[in-house]
Amino acid sequence: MTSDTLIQLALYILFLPLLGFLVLIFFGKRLPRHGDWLGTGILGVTLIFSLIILFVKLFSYPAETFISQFTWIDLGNVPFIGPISIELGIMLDNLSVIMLVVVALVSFLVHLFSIGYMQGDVRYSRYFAYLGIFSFSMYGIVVTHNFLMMYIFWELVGLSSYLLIGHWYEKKSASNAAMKAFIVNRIGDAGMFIGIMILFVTFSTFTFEKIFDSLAIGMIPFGSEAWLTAAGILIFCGAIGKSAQFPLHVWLPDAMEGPTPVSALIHAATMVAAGVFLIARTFAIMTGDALMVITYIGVITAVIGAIIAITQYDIKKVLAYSTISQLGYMVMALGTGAFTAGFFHLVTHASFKAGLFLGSGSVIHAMHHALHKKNDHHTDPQDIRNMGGLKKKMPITYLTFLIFTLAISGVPFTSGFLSKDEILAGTLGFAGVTGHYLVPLLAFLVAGMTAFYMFRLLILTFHGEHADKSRESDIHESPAVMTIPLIVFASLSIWIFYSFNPFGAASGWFYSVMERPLSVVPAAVQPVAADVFKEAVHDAHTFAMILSILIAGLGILFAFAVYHYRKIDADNLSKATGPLYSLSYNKLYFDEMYDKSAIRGTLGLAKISAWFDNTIIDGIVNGSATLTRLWSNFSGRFDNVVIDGFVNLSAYFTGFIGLLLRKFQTGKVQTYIVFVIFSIIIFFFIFRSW
Amino acid sequence: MDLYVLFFYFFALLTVISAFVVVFARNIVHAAFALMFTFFGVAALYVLLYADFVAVTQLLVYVGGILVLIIFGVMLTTRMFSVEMKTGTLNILPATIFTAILAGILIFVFSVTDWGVVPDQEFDTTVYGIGTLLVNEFILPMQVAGVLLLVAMIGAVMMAARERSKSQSK
Amino acid sequence: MTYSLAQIPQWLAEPGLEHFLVISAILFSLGLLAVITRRNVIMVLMGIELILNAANVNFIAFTRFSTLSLDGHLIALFVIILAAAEAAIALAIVLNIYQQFHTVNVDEVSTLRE
Amino acid sequence: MVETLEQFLPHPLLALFIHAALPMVIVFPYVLFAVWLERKVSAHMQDRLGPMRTGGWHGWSQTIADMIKMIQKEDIVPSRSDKFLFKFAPFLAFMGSYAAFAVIPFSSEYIGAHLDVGAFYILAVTSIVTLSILMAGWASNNKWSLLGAMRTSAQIVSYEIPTVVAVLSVIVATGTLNLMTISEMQSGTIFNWLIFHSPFLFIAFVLYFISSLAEVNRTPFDLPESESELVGGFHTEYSGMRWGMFMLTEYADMFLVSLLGSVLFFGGWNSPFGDFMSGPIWGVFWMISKGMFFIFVMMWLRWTLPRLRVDQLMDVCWKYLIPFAFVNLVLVALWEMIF
Repeated sequence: MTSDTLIQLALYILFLPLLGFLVLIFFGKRLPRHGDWLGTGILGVTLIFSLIILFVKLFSYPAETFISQFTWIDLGNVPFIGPISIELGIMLDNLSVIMLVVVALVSFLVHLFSIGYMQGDVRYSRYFAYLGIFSFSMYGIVVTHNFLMMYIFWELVGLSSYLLIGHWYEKKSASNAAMKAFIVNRIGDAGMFIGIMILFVTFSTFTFEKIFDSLAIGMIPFGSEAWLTAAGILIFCGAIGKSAQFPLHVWLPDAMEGPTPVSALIHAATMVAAGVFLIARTFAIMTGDALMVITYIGVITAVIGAIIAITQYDIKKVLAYSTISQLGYMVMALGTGAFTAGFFHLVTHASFKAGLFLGSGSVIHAMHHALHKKNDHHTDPQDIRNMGGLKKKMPITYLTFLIFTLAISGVPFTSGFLSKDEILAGTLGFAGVTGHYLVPLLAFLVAGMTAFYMFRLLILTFHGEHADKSRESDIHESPAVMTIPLIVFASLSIWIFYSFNPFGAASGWFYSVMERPLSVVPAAVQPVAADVFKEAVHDAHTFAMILSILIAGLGILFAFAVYHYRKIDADNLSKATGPLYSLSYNKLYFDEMYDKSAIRGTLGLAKISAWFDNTIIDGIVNGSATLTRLWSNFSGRFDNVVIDGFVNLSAYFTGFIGLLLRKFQTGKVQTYIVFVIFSIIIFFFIFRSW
Repeated sequence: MDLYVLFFYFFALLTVISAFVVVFARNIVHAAFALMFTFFGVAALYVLLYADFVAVTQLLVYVGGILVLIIFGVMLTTRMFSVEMKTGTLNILPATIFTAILAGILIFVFSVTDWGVVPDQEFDTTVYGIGTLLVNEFILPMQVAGVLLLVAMIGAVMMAARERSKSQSK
Repeated sequence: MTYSLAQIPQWLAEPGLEHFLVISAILFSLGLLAVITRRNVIMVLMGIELILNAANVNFIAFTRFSTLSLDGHLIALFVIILAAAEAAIALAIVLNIYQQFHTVNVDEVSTLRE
Repeated sequence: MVETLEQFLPHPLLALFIHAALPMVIVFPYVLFAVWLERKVSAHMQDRLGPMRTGGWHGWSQTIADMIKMIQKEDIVPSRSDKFLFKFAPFLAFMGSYAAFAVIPFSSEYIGAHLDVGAFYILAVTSIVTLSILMAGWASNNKWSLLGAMRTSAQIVSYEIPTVVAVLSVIVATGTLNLMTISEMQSGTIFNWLIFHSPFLFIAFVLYFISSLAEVNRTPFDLPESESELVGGFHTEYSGMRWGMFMLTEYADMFLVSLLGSVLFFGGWNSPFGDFMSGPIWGVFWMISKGMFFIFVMMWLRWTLPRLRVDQLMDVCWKYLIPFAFVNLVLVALWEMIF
């Protein structure tokens, strides 16, 4: 199979979902079964294609990058700027082919799950259409070879996320959440756009390769490394928005108003990972300072997410904050330079987090049906206090959920252990080289908290007794179309798929194909060099592994002690921690903070400017008006006597002329045309050259 | 070359005479049908100028589109079932003198100016060249023209629809 | 293939750029005449079409007799496109005017005057 | 071919005229035959025999006799009609239709005018027929005629859009507007014909065939001349040879769209069997047989399908054919890009 075939397959992968979207949006309701088979089938095909691409690329051309491009706009040699040509094209390297499979796999399984979950929804076909356009845009982000297309697709995923969060737009909270997600993302995207434009103004191109090459030979924006750092951070702003990093993480928990499979697909596995993908893509242009900013943003996000997740009761909210925390983890890993580990965690996290969401979807589905049967519309089907004891009723869901929980907690023999372990080793190595010991400290803390809150969730949902005995009999396991994706995801959460050695991913295939890209920034602002970093990581590896197992075990034990065996009373615990607990329960007051600061700030600013307008500007105006009035009283007298004499005279004169000219102003278009042509003839004679 | 001359004068006369008929015909329908011959003659002149694609476009758009529209307009806005379709004129005499002077000036200017003629600009085929130019240098005008046509279409439909709804409500 | 064209003057026997320009000048003047003398809006419209055709003849003629390459053809094409758009809009307006005033004479549609 | 003629004839103009008149040799006998065929086909479809007496074998000279009768008829011009336009319209109609035959490649050796914009030219020049119909309808000074004429022209102008787009699909696939080149590209066996080129070109052919039916006012799109509603449409007032000219135009138009369809989709003058039965003379044979086949299909449809209502007619065009045609055009282009 040649590179042309691969590029062609990639094009099919890119455009088939778009075709599906078009068909479904226009004819969806007329198709049998409202076209769910079409969307799912197309995603199945793209999954097969992307697997083919993955295997061919990794086995036959592991070191090559395939690019297929064409010139879209060629402005030629623009004065003062130089040649500008904008190319569109696609690029297949190891990063993008792995990401393609992740997106295709999660998307396909979520489609499959949705057939069960969304059954009977009012906008069933439109839901699948939106999933299609989401897949299209996500594939676009993955395979593009330039910033422009990336930005376009970036906005498109934002749009599809907006559409899908607001899928049940009759619910006020859903439409509000959709708007919130859109607006918050816009803030980040504005930064990303400025960053891209800084690069475009400097290099006159959007293509990654060309920018990297130009940087490598010493061209930097506006001749200053600080601008390069700024560009890096601004592009990272896009990732902050899309990957829900601090301080723009507030939209993600609200986005859980969308259908649960959507949360699994977009807000857990793929779209939010796009930010991480963006950092990986642009890793080569990140300066040391930019990476430091990225590291700390990631750490803060990880800690915040974990703290909030501990006290939430809504099953999806817990998972949402856990997603934020894990995304912070990945961003932190990339920031520290543990490039492969960060991206590896993206891949493993995609499967187990999507699985967790789908599992929660399965639980909510069952709860919802049980409540529905009893005509109970007050009990929240998503609140884990209303669950418990589902272990016996939903064995498959429980088992898969357990595997996912183990994976996310970083228990050995799971995929999550492999990647998390590498990240922790990376942070230790980073701290060893740079001295920033706060980073690994917090990272380990987060690991422990993750284990704790995930098992808290598992225990409260599945173990113990059900909260309401009367509805227990109505709860059933979900249909096969929903459990099969869970099983697939669960099997993908086992270590064997990534590395044959359950205690070290470095020997697996993933590490052999994902190399940290060479930094192209000037030597003065380079991040920690890859080989120095690798050395440090290697030294810290065993220590990190043992410590992480210990911490995860501690977290799990603590969770069992509190919630399963009830050795420690949860209520007392929350009372004991008092303010800390309410801080966490209220999500660190971020929304309130934004309300008080950003929104009130804007309103306050508006009030201040209104006051300024009313008092100062109007005062000046009124003052000058008073002055003018005094002056005009005087000049009025002058006017009446002297000026009016002239004016009346000229008025008579004008009137006389007007009487003459009125003849020409007939109101007929044709007369005007004659005048126009007549004037042209006169000009003709004035400017004649013969 | 001699056939060329013959054809040139034939079509030039056709164009000019039918244009005269357009302007001076009392009956507006006659004017409209004379306009067809003008368009036809102009298309033939294009052919004589090696502009086959433009000539065919002229036929397709002007004769097949615009003229049909105009005739529809005439038939919808004039008393229909009567051959008498005279149209009034305004200030015919001064206007004629004025335009005659204008024509004289134009013809004079055209004949005295040294145009720097390059006689051997003969195109074998223009279709390929026009197509290539349209998607390269003229891509922006083409897109704008497309948008313009869309806007015009929507505008025309809107106006016609408003007219219909108004007449229905009456 | 020989004709006795000897008695015909040279400028008449060989149609060149000027001949086409003269035709376009005549077309232009006639179009203008129609625009300024006719009361019927549709006649005015026909006059405008004549003027546009005159312009197009110029473009094509200059393309043929100068080094304009094919740009003249393209401009002529755009003029034709514009004419199509213009005719559609203009006739929609004319139909609306007819609906409103029951006449299509430009001098009688004068509500805006005064 | 014009050069060959010039060698034998005293004057180049004469050669031009003869060259231009050659399609007449095909078109006139064809019309006579087609009218007879139409009567026979309709008769057999209704389980009767049709004209049997004139001429002997199956009434073969019936149309010739009809034609002679028509020429002899009184030339009636209504007194309140616009005389000049009334007399002129039939000739203009036939002119528009005949002009289009100039670019039809009847065989590999004969084409009236070897134009680079042939396909486009046919679409453009047939619009003259629309105008002549309007002219006839208006000049008759009869409300049936005028209504019929306006219906016809509205119909033809509307259906021109899907036709053009369907033809464009072929042009996108072949990359040329020259009908001769398009024919040459399809030489070889039947599988080289453009209709088998891609599935979307097949759809394009279906679109082309439907909209060309409407363009030549054949059933089920024959509203403009629906006898039961409009007496006779735009030619209500016409009689004798002028009416005959309109009939001639109508049949010539049918022939034209059939020939264009066979050039664009069915290989033109190419033999379906590769080299077997191919050559310039066989080319004429194949061309005309393909054309006649489509004409037979049109007659068949006429006695199979009921007529559409006028709003349905416009619905079919604007709501179905045009969107489908455009989507199909994009798909054809994509197909060409990918394969």
